[in-house]
Amino acid sequence: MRYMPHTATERKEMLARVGVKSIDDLFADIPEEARLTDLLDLPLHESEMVVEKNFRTLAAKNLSPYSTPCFLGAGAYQHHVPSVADHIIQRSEFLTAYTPYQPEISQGTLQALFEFQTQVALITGMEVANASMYDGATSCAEAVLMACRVTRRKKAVISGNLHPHYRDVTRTTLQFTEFETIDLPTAAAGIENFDDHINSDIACVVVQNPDFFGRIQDLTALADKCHEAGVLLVVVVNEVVSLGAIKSPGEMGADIVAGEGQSIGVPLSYGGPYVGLLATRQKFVRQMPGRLCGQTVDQDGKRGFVLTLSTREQHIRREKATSNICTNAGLCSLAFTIHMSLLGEAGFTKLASLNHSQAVTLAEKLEAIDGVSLLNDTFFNEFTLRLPANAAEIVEKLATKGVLGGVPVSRLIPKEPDMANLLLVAATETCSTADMDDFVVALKEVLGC
Amino acid sequence: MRYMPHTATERKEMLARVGVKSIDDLFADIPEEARLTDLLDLPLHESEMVVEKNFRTLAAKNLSPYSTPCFLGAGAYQHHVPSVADHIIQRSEFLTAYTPYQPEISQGTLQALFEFQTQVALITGMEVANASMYDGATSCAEAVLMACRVTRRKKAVISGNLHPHYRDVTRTTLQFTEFETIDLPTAAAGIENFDDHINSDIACVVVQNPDFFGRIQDLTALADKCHEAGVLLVVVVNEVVSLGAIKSPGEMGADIVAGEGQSIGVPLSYGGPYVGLLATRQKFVRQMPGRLCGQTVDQDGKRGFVLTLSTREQHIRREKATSNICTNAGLCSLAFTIHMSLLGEAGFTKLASLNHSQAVTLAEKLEAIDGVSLLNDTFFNEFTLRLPANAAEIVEKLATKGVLGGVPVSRLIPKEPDMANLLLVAATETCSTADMDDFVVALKEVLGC
Amino acid sequence: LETPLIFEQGVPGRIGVDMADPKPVKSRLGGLERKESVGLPDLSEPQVLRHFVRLSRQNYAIDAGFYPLGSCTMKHNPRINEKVARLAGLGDLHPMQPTSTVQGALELIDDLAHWLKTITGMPAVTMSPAAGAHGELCGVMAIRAAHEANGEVRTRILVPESAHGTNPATAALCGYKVEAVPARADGRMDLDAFAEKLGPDVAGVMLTNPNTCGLFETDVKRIADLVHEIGGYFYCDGANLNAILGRVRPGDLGVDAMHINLHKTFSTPHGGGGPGAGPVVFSEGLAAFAPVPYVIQGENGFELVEQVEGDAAQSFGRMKGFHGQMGMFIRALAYMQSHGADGLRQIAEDAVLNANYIRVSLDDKLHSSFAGICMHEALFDDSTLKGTGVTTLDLAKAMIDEGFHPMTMYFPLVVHGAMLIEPTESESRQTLDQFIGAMRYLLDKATAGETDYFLSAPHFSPRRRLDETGAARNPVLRWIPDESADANEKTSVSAAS
Amino acid sequence: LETPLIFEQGVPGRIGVDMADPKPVKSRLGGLERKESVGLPDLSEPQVLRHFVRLSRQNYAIDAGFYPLGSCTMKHNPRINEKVARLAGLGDLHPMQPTSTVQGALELIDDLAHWLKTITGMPAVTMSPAAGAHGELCGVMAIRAAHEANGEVRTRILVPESAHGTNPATAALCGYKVEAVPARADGRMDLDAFAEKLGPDVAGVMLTNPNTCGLFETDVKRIADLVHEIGGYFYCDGANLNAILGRVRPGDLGVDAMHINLHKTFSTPHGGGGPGAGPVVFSEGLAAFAPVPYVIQGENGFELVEQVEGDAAQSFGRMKGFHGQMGMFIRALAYMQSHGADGLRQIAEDAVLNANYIRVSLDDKLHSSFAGICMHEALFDDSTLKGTGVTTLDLAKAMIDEGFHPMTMYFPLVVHGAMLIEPTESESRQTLDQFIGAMRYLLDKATAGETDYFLSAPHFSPRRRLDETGAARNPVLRWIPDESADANEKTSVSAAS
Repeated sequence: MRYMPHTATERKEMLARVGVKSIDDLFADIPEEARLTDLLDLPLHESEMVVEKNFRTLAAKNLSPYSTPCFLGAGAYQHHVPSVADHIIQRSEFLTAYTPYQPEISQGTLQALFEFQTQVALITGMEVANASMYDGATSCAEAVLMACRVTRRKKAVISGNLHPHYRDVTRTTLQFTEFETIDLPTAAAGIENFDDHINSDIACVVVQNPDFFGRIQDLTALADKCHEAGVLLVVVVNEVVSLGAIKSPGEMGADIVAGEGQSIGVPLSYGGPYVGLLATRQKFVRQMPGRLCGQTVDQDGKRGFVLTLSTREQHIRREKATSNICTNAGLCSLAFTIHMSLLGEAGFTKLASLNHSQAVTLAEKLEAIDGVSLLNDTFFNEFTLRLPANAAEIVEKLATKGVLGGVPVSRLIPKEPDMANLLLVAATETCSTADMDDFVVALKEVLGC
Repeated sequence: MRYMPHTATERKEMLARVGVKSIDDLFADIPEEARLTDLLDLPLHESEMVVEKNFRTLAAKNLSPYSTPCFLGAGAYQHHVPSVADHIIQRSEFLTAYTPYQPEISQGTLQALFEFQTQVALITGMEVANASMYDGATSCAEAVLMACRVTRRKKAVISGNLHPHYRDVTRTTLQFTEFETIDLPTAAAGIENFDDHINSDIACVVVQNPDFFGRIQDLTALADKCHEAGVLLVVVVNEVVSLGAIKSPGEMGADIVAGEGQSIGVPLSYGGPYVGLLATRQKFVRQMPGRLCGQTVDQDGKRGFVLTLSTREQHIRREKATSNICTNAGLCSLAFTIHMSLLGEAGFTKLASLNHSQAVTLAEKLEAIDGVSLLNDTFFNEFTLRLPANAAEIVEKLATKGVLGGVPVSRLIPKEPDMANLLLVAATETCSTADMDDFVVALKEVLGC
Repeated sequence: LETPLIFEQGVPGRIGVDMADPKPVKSRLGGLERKESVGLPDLSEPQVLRHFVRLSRQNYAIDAGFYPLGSCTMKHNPRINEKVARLAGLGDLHPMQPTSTVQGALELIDDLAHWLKTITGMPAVTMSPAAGAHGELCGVMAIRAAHEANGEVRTRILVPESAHGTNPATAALCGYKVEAVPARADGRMDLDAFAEKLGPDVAGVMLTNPNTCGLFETDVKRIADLVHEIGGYFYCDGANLNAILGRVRPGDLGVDAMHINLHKTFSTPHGGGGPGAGPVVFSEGLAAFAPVPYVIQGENGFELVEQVEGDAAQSFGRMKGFHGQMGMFIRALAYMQSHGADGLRQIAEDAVLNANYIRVSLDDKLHSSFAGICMHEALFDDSTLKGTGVTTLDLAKAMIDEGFHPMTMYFPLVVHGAMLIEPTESESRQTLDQFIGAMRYLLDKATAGETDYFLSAPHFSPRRRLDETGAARNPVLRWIPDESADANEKTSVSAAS
Repeated sequence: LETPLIFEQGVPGRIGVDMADPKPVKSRLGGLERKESVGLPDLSEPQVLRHFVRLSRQNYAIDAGFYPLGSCTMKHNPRINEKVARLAGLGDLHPMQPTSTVQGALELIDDLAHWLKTITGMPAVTMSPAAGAHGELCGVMAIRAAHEANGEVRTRILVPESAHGTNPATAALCGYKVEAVPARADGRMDLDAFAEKLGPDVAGVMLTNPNTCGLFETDVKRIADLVHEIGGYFYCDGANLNAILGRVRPGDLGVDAMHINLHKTFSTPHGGGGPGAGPVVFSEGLAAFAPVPYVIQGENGFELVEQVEGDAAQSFGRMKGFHGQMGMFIRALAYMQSHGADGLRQIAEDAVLNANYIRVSLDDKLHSSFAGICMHEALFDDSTLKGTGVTTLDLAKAMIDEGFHPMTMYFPLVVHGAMLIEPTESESRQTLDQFIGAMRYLLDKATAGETDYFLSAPHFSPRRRLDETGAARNPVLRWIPDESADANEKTSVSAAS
């Protein structure tokens, strides 16, 4: 087998050196009755050629959004990832390295993490960021746990317009802890009022911007109200490109920002792996979960980087750790860092403008269809349509016409009749005018107008 | 533009440092009447995203042999290239290095070339090989030139069953030199007899094995005859995998082996770039064209490698060089070296057996069709069928059924009525039994039986 | 040439990504335009490419050499896995596509689930968890959910001393009090101490098997029986599954839940720290409590259950956005298909053979912490170094100069100055011999009194020893613009002007 | 750790590629089975991967740093070009597919041809040649074919002294006697000497423009006129086309044939020595003699003319198997589309600006061989080093220690101890400043008498200076099994036993 170098002769010689007669002797500690004698009931090994064919066959059973007009969002966005990013993350030295526990021979990974942390802090308008989380939803849950630790309070108020997966993950994560969530009802139609929920029992308010439906809000007043009551404001950003166009959470007064970084550098990959962002104020850093990379010097006085503040972490603190997390989204964060480096100030802000202009263009075209209206006045690159019929059914019909025409809200918020006709539609730099026109034509056909 | 770093400000400052007023001043040496003032009549620059789309659109207009049963050969063969090979040749250090003129910082390229030379010598059964040529056809032409220099004779006898492109390239290359080719007629049906053409005027006899039609020959007697007359035997190998199954040219007495290495490591890529192989006896090495990498030591006594015997080459010898070639097929030869290293002795010989068994299996299936017969008794992984109708027309009809069913001989040897019904068919490890059966069914349908 | 930070290389006005100019439209941003500059540096594409290529060259990696980090399973990462993960129609699918358009993706997940269940001998699996620790959380949550569904309140969970730190951290997140169980002299969990701690308030045990000392817990079935007797569950940390593939199925040992690190056992690349993936297999008793989403076969092909309701009503919730680490699933399945039933068993055999080969080849120079056969990793303590002034850390740093990545140090905590060496099955005997030779050479040097050599190691790495204490005392976690002005100045000083 | 040869690492019985077992069949090999062993080493996939990764780390590359090799145009190689060259439906097409199944491929070739013709202002192009030198051969063959078609026998071809060695080598292959034309004091070809050598037996002139001194041949139109007057053709070596893209079209200067190095001007990667691609553009007068194959637009789409007959009857023949370096065409066209008309012009401007920036930043320390503005490369001689005991070679080797690839040395031959520096347009001013700083530092060091430092350079490279004389005197061109036995022994000595 191609991945294992030993020959039969070598195995024999090595067993002799070990001082045992057969390979079975090495597994003698396994209870006899549980030892497997036969092979598992699975196929035998395959050549690389056959494995590749198998996956091509599976791929052929899917509709690639690359080859068809695609307007899907709802927390994952189709963007063009520069080829340089994918090339670099495949370099052996990044791909096949472990967590940089030996900093002398891991400066590549470490410096990239330091650059990632800085980029995340800059775009969110915060002071510091960690070296990434699993994804946006888990980052949101960790932000809430962190807020509880920082404030030593036990309740978190969760906006009804937070992405349902983020709500669910946060609730699930907290359910067996001493902390609890107060989940506000979905408020598709309007701006939520948190006033009644802000008091000295509350650790934090969690709000998404733009919200799940795409609406943009100024959170400055909310932040002030929170701070008056010693409550932290956790802002969730689920389309990170929006930060190039919209006032940053930091500027609005956020205490913690939890975000999904997939849009920058990371392929859609049917939902994962993605890269969670977590940024906060310097003063909260010792309550932060996840890895942190810090700057230092080596014994020759040269600048270098190390993983730091590990006394927060599980391998030192064990049950008293800030989190049980011991991995990050290494390669995805690297891809993010490379893509963001390519964009730079000029590119990041231009990409955001371009996304906005694409979405406005599409919204105008769709609004013009009879019976279709826009739920939200403000949006970045994603908005919610109110359709004259069941959105999920329409989406299925659009798919048969080769158009991936948005996400029915009911897929994420089921069993609420108000939501049945709502459709989330996103437009990024990847849609052409022809794609938009295909969508309009297909939607008109499906709606019979 | 993303590939050019200068900003407008930098350009201005740099022009000032240079001491000119405008960029136009740097182009003042161009005759005024020829200077372009307007942009060329070509599109403006495009984003990476659009460029990628453009090429996807072009690709969609082709039928990928990867996605359909494919039995094409005639000098280029579909094989599975291990992913490791393509991964390594994309590593920056191999991809973006120049010819290794500074050996101290080019040992990666140089050692790989030394390994390539050794592998080529081993598989061909020859003493030495060079660091690769453009492709098999040009390698063949260079082999003939080399034979003329070695023997100081001026005529080369070319087998009629040499791949027509190789014949054409050799004739074209020699046409304006003091050397000439004697082109024997195609002998599809039988073994050629060179006896009448071997004499003391002749520099070399060039013969392909397996020949263009797929026939395998023992060249030992021919080699003896050549050597008696001071004639060199040049053996052309155009499916290099065959060397894992068939007696090597070296063992048969070849003096020079010219080959096409595409089958090992190199994608089909619509015909290029490929990798020409050239191997010979040690004593002829100073008459060899192309680059050579040699072993030496550095000033600390460590083994190292350098380009050597460059006194043969154009940059030293200018018009007296052995060839005008100054590039090789660097990355392709690297891919070859990697793939061959992965195969090793066991894999290379097994791959050859597998190819032969595939071809025999297919031949048996096709022979069984009414009106279809096999032209040649012996073959490796490619054979010639005699069809009951025009082969070119049948191939077109097969293509409409999604089967790439071989190469009509008339495409390479046109206007010869004898050839009209001949079809070259290859089968490698990439064909499945289902592919073969699809072919049989489609061919029967097309032949109406 | 040193590699400055990317922030120290920008010049405003450069661009590294071309794109169309935005069409002028009526803004719908509601007046909330960002007016502050972001502060990102502007670079061209070649600069960015070169920057990260140079950075990469400061890293050690499996592809460059032997990486025997114990408990991390640093094995060969096949390139075909990277290739198939990027196929059009797999790597580019949107998670919210109608399931009718992603039948191949769902089939793939279902297929991987089948492999994992067959390998472990367990009836159910959840694909949600993003990493090993996330998988632990998933498993323990299911345990707590099961107890709660049963109307029981249990408060304690038992964890051996030698466990990964994630185990207690996970239990704490599920509201359990963690109780450590000591090890016996033979490196296994002390069965008597364990039995003593058991009681009706014990939710379960978290046991790593093979354990972090590289040993198979010989009493595992007894442990399972004991915990089951008091109504608790047996959580097995599957970090070391590599050692037993095809030789024993955790399901046959009484395991109720176990996470599988796809990035260890099934070789999805570690990527400098992630992403990982940690599917969890469950016994019948826990299966109903698994988180959403999961794939089922319906009338019209594969379907996704995404909400806690109906069939999934007992589910303890959702752990992650969307449907798990699909990119890792693809790689892991390609790896499994490449090995097959025969190859999986061979993995375990060669991994264990290699570890024992290292053990016997070093045990005259180093002290094996526990006698006898080990599984996939060999554990030594630092008694050989006693009195030399050389610590485990110093020895590890000296290995860097020999061209190797050091072994895991100071873990597990139950051994003094632990050195945990895991060679994996993909290393050749020649490489093992080189490593053994280098270790022996250094151990001789240390015992011969060449202490200074070790204290100043490594000598030939991109950086020498770094001031980690300083980094933690005064954390600098991001680049600060002011410092860059200095750095830029330094750059221009070294250049002509 | 040193990297042994792949041949020194094998153990019989390993396999690096799995494949199906051959079905037993009746052999059709005619009794000619290979019985000798081939002699290849057997390795596993991870061993091979690691071997070549390690080898690669001994290379310098553009991606790792500045590579100012004069006349080689070492510019940024975009990764998108590599990506599109590997698309299914492009990278995997068989050259003998029916043309009906490769219309996209033929369209691509036709499109690239259009770009090349427009850029050069020439009416025809052949895509066959595999490299620059191959393109030269193609161009000069067309010239000879044209003369012959005209019933003329011409015997001489004129080539400036400063030409690339390939020019005379090419002319010789076409049966021409090569006559060198000297340069003037300003670095251009001596027009008077040229005119004097002209005559009815002159087939043409081969001129590089911009020339290898980095200068534009100001008399180019006069040269063209003169050679045309005597019925000869003007072959232009297009190696330096990068400098004039969008600023002047060779067709407007009277050029009859010119090869274009796609791997220089259009950035298909150099790949450690290839593959290249050298399409040749032709004037009306030479177009009919171009080699087969070529693409035409027919009734049913694009067609390939593959034989010398019919319309192609005047073709001088075929230069290469199949249809040219398709893989390189894809990359070059992606590069052109990425730049567009505006970007192509910017390439020339920035390339020339960068070269002049280097020229003026060094000309107080080094002697510019020729006064005034240069094009895309700056040429210096070694007069500064006179009496220091440091040669151009020594200086170049010392640059390696500074982290740079050396400039081209001792070429062109017309300058003593030449140093030819070509920065290309993709390098930033910061990089140029670093390079200039390093050069100035070393030149100061050399003139300060630190000769020994240079004679022993490089100090920090994977190898120090290599014995090239020894290599040529006793050529060892392949690994010999006997030596490997020793090497293996050495390996095992260093390991434990």
